Amino acid sequence: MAEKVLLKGNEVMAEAAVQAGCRFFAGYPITPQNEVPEYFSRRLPQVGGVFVQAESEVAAINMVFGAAAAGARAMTSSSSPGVSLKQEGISYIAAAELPCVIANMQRGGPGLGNIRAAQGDYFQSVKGGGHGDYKLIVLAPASLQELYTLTMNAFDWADYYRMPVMILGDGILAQIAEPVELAPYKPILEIASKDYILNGCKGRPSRVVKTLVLDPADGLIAHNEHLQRKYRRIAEEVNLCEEYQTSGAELIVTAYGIPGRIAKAAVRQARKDGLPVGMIRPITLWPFPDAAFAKVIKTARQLLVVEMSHGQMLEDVKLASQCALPTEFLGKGGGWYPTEEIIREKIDSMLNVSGRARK
Amino acid sequence: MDAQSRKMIIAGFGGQGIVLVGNVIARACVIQKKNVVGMVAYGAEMRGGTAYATVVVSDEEIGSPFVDCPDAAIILNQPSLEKFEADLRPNGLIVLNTSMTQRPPRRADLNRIEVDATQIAHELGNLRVANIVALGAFIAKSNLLRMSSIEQGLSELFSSKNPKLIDLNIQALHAGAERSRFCPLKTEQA
Amino acid sequence: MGKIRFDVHRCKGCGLCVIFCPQKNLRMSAELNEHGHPYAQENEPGHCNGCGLCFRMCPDAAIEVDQHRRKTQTQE
Amino acid sequence: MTTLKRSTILKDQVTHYCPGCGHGIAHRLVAEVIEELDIREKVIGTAPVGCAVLLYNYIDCDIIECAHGRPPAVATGIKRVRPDNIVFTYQGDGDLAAIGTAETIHAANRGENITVIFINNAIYGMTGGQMAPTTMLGMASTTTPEGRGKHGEGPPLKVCELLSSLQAVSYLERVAVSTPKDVLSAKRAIKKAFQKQIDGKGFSLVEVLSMCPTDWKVSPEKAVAFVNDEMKKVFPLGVYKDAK
Repeated sequence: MAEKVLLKGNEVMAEAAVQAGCRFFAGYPITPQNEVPEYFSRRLPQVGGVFVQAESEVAAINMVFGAAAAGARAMTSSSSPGVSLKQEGISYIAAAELPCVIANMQRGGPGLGNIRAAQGDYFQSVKGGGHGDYKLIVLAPASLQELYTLTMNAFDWADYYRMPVMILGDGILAQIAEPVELAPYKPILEIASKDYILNGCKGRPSRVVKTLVLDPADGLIAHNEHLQRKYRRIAEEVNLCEEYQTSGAELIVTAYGIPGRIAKAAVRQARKDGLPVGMIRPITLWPFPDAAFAKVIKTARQLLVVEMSHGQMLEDVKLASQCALPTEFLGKGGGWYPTEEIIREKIDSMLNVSGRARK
Repeated sequence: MDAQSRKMIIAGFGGQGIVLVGNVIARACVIQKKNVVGMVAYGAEMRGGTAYATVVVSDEEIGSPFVDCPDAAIILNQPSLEKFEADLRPNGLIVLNTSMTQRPPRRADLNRIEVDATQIAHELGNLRVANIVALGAFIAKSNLLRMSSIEQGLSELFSSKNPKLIDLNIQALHAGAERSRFCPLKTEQA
Repeated sequence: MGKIRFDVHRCKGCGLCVIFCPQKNLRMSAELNEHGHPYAQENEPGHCNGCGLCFRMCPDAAIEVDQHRRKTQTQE
Repeated sequence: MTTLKRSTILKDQVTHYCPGCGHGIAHRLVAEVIEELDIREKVIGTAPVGCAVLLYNYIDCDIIECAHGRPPAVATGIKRVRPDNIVFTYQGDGDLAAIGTAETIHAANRGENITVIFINNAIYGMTGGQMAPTTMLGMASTTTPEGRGKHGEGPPLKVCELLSSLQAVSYLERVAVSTPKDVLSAKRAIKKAFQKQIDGKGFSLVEVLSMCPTDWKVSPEKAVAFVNDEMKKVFPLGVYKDAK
């Protein structure tokens, strides 16, 4: 195993992006992701890349739009209120089928909320966010090593499918420091040369990048159908989750990101104590790992969803499990986080284990 | 402090080098190939009052990065003692900088290390190394990490920042180890 | 002297060329083009002096002018 | 013999603009400048939201259509990635001076090496004649039926004057397309603005006072008179900045 270095989540993500060939970053400071623009501002000039501190989140995402159209691997990052501002640009980039990576290190909302970690932007991330029928590939790492790898993969998926990819972390993922092996970038897909970019029409007909579709009259319908076909294909091809101790589990706990790793520790301890518990931790939130849930509804009896929100992924879990099992929820928004103990208590109560039986 | 204990908090006022102590502990963990998650209280909380960092160390995969109920606390000033004493788990370990704290812990169920960290730092000629003096006391009396790993972590950290400070910090570390007093919990019932 | 040609198909009949023709040699047609606009035409073919002001003012790039004069005010 | 004819950079396409609209003249001038500077193969343009959204149907070079007001940000992204390309934005008054004011000011303030062609016709064209940030005091629009007021709506925003205080701006000129002489000046200004970018001098902007007969509800003839008699009083023509 290669040597590990100690870095903050925000820095790990930025370094992974640089390793993956990201050469343009535009952003605007917002806690708790400030180390991201700071890191890029130091690092990108070293590799011939460009960092721009934009005047607003709106400008930042539109700079990324331009950079992506010009052919660069481009990225922006923010935290919840800032990502709301970026939604306009994200819709345009999705419509124009340009690649880019957007990170959201979620904080407490709604409104200005607070700067503590939260998961209130799940719906915004996986169900749209901006206007129109579009999807983003949404990635939810639970550790910094996973953040490192997924950030690299994000650029590959963005280029391969020509679409924005979102890294949905939270303030804790952004702020913790963990040892990470900075493995060299290896593309996971073969990326075709970018024959759609704008670089001046030397020796070729001029190109247009646009999202307004007036002609023919049904052109926008056709464009939407094209996008939907692409999304269906992605749903088959990109689908990641961590399944832990699901075999023989009567109760499946599910959580993503930081609560995912907390839930895993609780499940591990419960298993040590002999309880029939397993876990599914979605890693891609869109596409949602439906298959993993379709499988466990045949063997498990109950589901528990844990989120740092008032239940957003909960709805996708119910859809994926076809509401076949009683599903309970543990979660709050605004900066609350679950502890291993509180998840364990919930597991015990759902399995009707008394304090005595645990011992 | 036994090897199982693995969640800790380092607290003081801003400028006492709280983040640095967390960073050195985390680096030592990397050197010893342990899993570690470090975190600094971020945002508005950093300014004024107490600053704190948390570290979770484990040989297993780490679940929660949060430290609600620490096994150990390095307390560098009085407000931090007020704020965090109650959170420690029973039988936990508290390291007190007696130069900056006005009383012993109220709780009777804690192991205690006392070190006159700021005074010792003053004698060493740099008040800023009080944090490392306290760290030395902690490392010497707990068996969580090897002193040599901490030394290596300090060297790594300062070699890029200011190599001239490496010797002073290692001196502070050992001074803390030597001039601290361990007051174990009296376990009558044991 | 000059020679003016109109792309009748492009003309929208705004009349800016008519207004700015110093010779007052342009007018709008009585008929409409395929898009339903009247279009510019010369009052008296052959009276164009090639100044090119109509070309300059035409928003629809519907006018071409041959300039036979040695020195013109429109060339840059 | 010389022949004045349609620039080869203009596509063989009848525009969707109303009769007498100044956009057609401005498009033609941009095309002629690109042709004369021989930069077509290097040019990347941005189209705004507004009447000129279909710019790519008329000008034959690489073009990206942007969200309303965002062309200076998009152009920033393009130019920073491809500094050897020539990047211009073509924007109306709503795009540049209302919804995109921040993008405009900050691209200018960064000295972004791009060229901005700003069409000021004092009205919202595409949406049907509502007040623009540059609508003049007393001028009626569908959202100021009694005329724009000094209080409430505020006086019109003067973009060249506003930007002229920014140190990193290289070139600012206000021109018009309402007389043949103005059209010639406008072309010279646009050419100079592109040349500034070619020479790496930084942000250049040409404000073009332009006619909107339809939404002003006047004939094309009265529209040019309105620019010449009214608009030029409020928006004086001239060079507002020409940094060495």
